[in-house]
Amino acid sequence: MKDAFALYSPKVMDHCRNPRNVGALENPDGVGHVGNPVCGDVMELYIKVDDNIITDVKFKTFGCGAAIATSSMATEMVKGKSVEEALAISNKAVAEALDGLPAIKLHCSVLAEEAIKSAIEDYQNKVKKN
Amino acid sequence: MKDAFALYSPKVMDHCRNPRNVGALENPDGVGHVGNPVCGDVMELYIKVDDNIITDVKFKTFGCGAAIATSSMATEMVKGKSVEEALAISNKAVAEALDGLPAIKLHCSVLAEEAIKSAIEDYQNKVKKN
Amino acid sequence: MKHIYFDYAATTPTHPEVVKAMLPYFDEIYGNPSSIHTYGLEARGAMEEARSKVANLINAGSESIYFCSGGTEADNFALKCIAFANEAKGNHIITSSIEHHAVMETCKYLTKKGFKITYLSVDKFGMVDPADVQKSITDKTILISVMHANNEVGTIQPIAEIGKIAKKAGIYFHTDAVQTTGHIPVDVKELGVDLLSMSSHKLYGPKGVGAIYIKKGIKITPFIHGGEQEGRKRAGTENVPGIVGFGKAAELAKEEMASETQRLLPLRDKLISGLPGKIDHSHLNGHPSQRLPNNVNISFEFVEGESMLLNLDFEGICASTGSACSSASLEPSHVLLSMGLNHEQAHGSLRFSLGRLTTEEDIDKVLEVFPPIVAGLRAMSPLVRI
Amino acid sequence: MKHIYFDYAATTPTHPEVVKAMLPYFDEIYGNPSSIHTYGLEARGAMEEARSKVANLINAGSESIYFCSGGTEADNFALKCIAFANEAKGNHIITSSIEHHAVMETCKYLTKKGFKITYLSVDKFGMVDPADVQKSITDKTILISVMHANNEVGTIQPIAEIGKIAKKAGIYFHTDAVQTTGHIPVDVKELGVDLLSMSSHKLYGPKGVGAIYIKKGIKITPFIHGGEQEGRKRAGTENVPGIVGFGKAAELAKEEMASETQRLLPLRDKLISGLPGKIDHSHLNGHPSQRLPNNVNISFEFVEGESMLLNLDFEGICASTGSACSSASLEPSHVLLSMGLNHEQAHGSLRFSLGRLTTEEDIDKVLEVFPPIVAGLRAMSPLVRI
Ligand SMILES: Cc1ncc(COP(=O)(O)O)c(C=O)c1O
Ligand SMILES: Cc1ncc(COP(=O)(O)O)c(C=O)c1O
Repeated sequence: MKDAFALYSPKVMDHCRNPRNVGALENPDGVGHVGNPVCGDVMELYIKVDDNIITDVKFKTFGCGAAIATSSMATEMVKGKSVEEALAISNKAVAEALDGLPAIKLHCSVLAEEAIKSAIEDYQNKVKKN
Repeated sequence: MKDAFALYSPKVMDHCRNPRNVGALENPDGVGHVGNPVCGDVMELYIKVDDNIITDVKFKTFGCGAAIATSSMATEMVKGKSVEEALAISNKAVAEALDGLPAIKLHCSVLAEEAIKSAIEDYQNKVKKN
Repeated sequence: MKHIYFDYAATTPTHPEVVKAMLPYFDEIYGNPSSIHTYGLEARGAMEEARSKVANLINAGSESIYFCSGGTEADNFALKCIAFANEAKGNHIITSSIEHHAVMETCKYLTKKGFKITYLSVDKFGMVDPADVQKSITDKTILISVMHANNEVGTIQPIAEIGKIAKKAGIYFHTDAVQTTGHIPVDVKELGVDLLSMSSHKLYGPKGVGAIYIKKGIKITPFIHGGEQEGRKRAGTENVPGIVGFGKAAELAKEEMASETQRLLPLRDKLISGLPGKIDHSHLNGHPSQRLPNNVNISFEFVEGESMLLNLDFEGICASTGSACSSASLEPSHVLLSMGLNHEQAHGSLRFSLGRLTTEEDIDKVLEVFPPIVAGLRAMSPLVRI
Repeated sequence: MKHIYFDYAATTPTHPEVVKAMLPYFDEIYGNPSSIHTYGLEARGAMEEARSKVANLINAGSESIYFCSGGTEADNFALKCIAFANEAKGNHIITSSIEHHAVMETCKYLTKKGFKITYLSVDKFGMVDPADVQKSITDKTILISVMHANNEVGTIQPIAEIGKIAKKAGIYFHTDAVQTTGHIPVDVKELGVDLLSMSSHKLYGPKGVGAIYIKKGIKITPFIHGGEQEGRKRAGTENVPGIVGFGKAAELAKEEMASETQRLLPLRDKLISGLPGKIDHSHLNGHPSQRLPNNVNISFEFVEGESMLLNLDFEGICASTGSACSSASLEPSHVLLSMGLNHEQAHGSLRFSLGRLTTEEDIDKVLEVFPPIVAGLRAMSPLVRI
């Protein structure tokens, strides 16, 4: 048989098949919630922050393979990073870490970036309040 | 191999492959000349008439397979017929004698009928003059 | 790895006997059917034989069958060429809101060209109401186009009833029968249609060939201009092997349709009851009984279609989110939305379409592997609130 | 009986290696390329590989190749879709008087839709003068369409020169390269064309598939509306086996073109000098040197084409009167009339087109059997006055 035309890179497929850090955190320090079901993609990102370092992270995603893979990759990328480092993660960086995404799916990586930012913002708001 | 789709009936093909009565008569009693090269069909029909009976007939045709076959068939049909009987031969009769013609080629049978009529007219004109 | 194929509505494997029938026309009887020498006439003969087989499948005369490159072209042909030929009479076209993209996008194009389109709504089963057709007719209506059965949810439309309305009103009536031809009985006279679209690759014929039935006397412009082929309505050297294959497929379909339907119905129904039986918050889309014998379309709440598909593919099962043509698209199915599903439900629907090679084991395999897939994805879904 | 085939310009036998390449795509890798499961992606992969082979044959990028159902569709696509997309800019189209029916009839249709067409005349060799193109350009000109080589007489047109003129004037330029692609070098960049039509069955690929090259950035409407296939410019489930076959044929053509041309030229020239050598009152049509390596077109005075063809067929030789598309027609060739032949000469012309399986023995056979055929028909011809 022929080599299949790849819809997604092997890395995307791997994260889609075995997504890392799936779930929710019990008492998260920050939660990001982005997207909506009308567009077909919803992401939730939970973070634990200790001493400005993201020590734990989980996600839940409703969406296509790319949405799941970018969420999964995003969790891997932020884990162990400082808040500032995590904020610097661009959608391009997520997509590149997955060896690229089809053009039509690039918005998923944007969503992943937004999910990170949104979770950190939530964390920072909480910090401010306390 | 499949049965070929027939362009022409076997009879047309036979007359096209082995046209009967090809040529000209030395001293014809009548000559019919119809058609023109612009349309792609020219027929000449030569007849010998003895005692009102068409005793010999020859043709020359420039034209497609159907034109050749209808000329050839027309010569067979008029031979031995009285002038009146020959005049009664319709284009339909020629086409039917060939087991039919494709619609797009029916005009060839019209030409054959005209060739017969034209040759007989020529003969009758000559008779009148004498 | 050999996959289990549940996407027959997207395309079918070409039947081995069809392939066998086509083979001589590649490099033995390879003439151009327009050529008047032996090789051309042999090709022509085979093509005309195929035409009568296709005609026979839909109870039409051979002279009303025009071969073209597929169902999409047939739909474009019907709509554009009726529209442009009858512009003087009127500019109004009635269609449904659940047509295939081939009709939908053509209608959008015609809108730009000055035509007005009425898109009939459907009920929750995806069914058009003939009374709505009647009500939508104006003195400018030149064409009604309603599909015979929907490709996503399998609902079979009341075409014969609409046909009567169209006939009484003197309006041309087209049906897209791409999903029904060869699968359920299609009879142009009973249906009362003037134009009908077919596609070979949906009935175990080769891809790249289809046909349009055009009733004699219909006023229509050619779709492709050029040589004398197909009664000057669709020019271009004919796809002889493809047409021969389509003919063979039509012949086989006619022979096997009844028994194949009997074989498929219990398999279909096992899936239709089995999946919602094992997976809660799931429900069948489309009509429960007026439905193609090979179509199963189910919404699984809280999960998204593509991710289900990929996971099924990991397990060696090929299914679909609906229309293959829109798999690259991000839009949820216009068919499901028209039936009243919300976006989330529309995004979470899968189509399993069955066919010749589907066995009960295949059904059991889906019933075995799919529930855990949904469970896994639901565990990951932020939409599940428990 | 096995015939000797001299009608390669009408269509070619599919190369056995091409058939072999196609076979798995009927009933093994049969997925719909739009489906995102394994079977779909495998089909998609094969299709994209074929696209790059076709692109490679004409020195284009894959993204500029749009598959369709054949040369006629490609011509319709180019002309209609450029015309309708650029109506606002102007309504004038320049073409030649010797185009294939696919272009000619499309132009006639466009005339009805309000477009004005200039048909450039040709010289006695069937050659367009680029200076005439220049002179015909107005500020309303939106498209120039001149064929690369003529299908009846084989004359190769000065496309690169016309391309320069079109580019300078900022006018879209289309060429119908159906007779040249795979036979002589075709390089879209050297030719300076914006659109180019190809047909698989003219280069030992299967019938029913073709392609149009559309340079990036060209303003063009889709030809067939529907799904997302072919960049949304040409919808419809793709003819995967056909496309794979076309790709293989393109690959083989590229490899074998130079050697095949070398092999054919002496055979062609033997016929070109041999027939008039043995049959007086006959002369070559088309250009003596700027000519396709496989084309021989000769007028035999006083005799009519179809009757010659039938007699050749009786002897087991398949030839043609010119365009296969018009064999059913009674009209003499518009190409030959444009070149200044009178009706009688035009009616009395034959085309022998050579190809892969043509041998020197085949040529000798024609030289042996054809002179007596002409002699026999001339003996029957009322036009011979001696
Ligand atoms: C209902 C319907 N109409 C039209 C089409 C288009 O046919 P094709 O795939 O032959 O272009 C399809 C399938 O894709 C279909 O299911
Ligand atoms: C020059 C030319 N253009 C267009 C066509 C049409 O191509 P197709 O036969 O693939 O429809 C042909 C051949 O028939 C041709 O020779």
